[in-house]
Amino acid sequence: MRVAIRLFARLRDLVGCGELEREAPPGSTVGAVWNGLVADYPAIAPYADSMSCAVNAEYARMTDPLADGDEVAFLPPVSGG
Amino acid sequence: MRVAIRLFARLRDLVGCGELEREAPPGSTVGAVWNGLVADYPAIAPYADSMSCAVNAEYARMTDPLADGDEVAFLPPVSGG
Amino acid sequence: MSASPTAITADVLDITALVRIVEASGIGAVTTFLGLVRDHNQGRRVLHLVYEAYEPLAERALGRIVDESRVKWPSVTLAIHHRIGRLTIGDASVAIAAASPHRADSFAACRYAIERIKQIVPIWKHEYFEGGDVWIEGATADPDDQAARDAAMRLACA
Amino acid sequence: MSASPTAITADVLDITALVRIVEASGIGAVTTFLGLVRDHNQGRRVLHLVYEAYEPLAERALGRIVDESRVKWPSVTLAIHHRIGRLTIGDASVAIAAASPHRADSFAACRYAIERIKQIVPIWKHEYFEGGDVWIEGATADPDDQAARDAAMRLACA
Repeated sequence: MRVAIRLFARLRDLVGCGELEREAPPGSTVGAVWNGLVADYPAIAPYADSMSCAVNAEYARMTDPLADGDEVAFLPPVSGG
Repeated sequence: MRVAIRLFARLRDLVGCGELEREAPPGSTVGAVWNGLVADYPAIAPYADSMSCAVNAEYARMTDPLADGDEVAFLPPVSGG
Repeated sequence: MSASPTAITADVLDITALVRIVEASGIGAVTTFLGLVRDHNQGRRVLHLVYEAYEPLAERALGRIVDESRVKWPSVTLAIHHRIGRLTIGDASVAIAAASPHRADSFAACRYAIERIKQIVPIWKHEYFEGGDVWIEGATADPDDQAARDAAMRLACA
Repeated sequence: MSASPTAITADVLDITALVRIVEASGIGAVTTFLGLVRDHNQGRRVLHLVYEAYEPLAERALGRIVDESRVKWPSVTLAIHHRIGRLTIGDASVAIAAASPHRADSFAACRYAIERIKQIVPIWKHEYFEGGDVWIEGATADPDDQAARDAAMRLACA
């Protein structure tokens, strides 16, 4: 299946791109997609402890499974207000 | 001596006038002026327990002495805001 | 609208203009409060209100509140405008703006200000309701009453 | 300016317009909060900020805050607009208006809203200061984190 990845703020700067696409085995979790991304961009690894994730613009957990066409977003700690 | 009296809100309505003048013996207190007013307008007597007073637009006490030309104000409980 | 930080005024209150008065470089937070004329009060259908003030003393009382706030929250800039005259439902009777580097202080000072206004500013509300009218009488004004100040401070979003 | 109670917008925030959104008959109190861009942060002289949002989730997070507020303070009407894009010193980054029949609730809901915004809305501040730039990173966003909600509630002018 194919998933879209959205990255924001410093995570995007570290990867150098805010929107990516990845192939993943059916039923892959958010965490599996993250691990694939870390393999390509080791600099983002430290965010595993502090970031949030979302699937299709709803907050999600790293253990949530993805479906074909899902948009998964990785979100550094927020600083709005 | 001569003092000016200012009355507000329901106190003014009870007396029927917001600005009065009174003759008073030199050194009369705010309380003495109030008592004179109560003698003329008994309906205002209950305000003795709840009102505030001011002399020359500064909060004052009933025991404060007045000087010739002072403006003394009697203020029902306030309801601003 | 008055550009003074404190004012008793017959003009319509303008919260944006009030914020402009307290804004300054270094400010990160502005909390404002607007008191509006409600359509009901104690079961009565309110038609309109008339606010009356002992103006020179009311101006001084607002200044006193600003001074009290400055002692407690030195970094806060406070502005308070209170309207007088005839107000209809939804009109703002009082507008407060409190600006500070950080939000905790702006919330606290703003809340303190409205509590103190209700305690010590010589303003009276004449309520015209369906079936009659009544002078509203709230607090006996005594700026030196420490218990009243303490009560306002406790409510000040501490 | 958006007439919606919640918005992520590149437009200048207008507190008077926001108050108009929450005003209704029966309302006696409106508390507003404005967050402004400060000229200093942690010893750095700030030149300007760029706010970025994950917009669809940020809009939902604002809606969630409104829902949480409604559960706790059913009489409060809340509006929240957050600006994105380039902001300079003194610009408002966030504007909140909370209207209610009585002031205690409007203060509480307004304070709760700004605390929750800083916890769960996916917005990021890119600070450009004299000598460099840095992404500000605050809270790990987790709307289900009960400890964070409790912390916001404790600050809500209770």
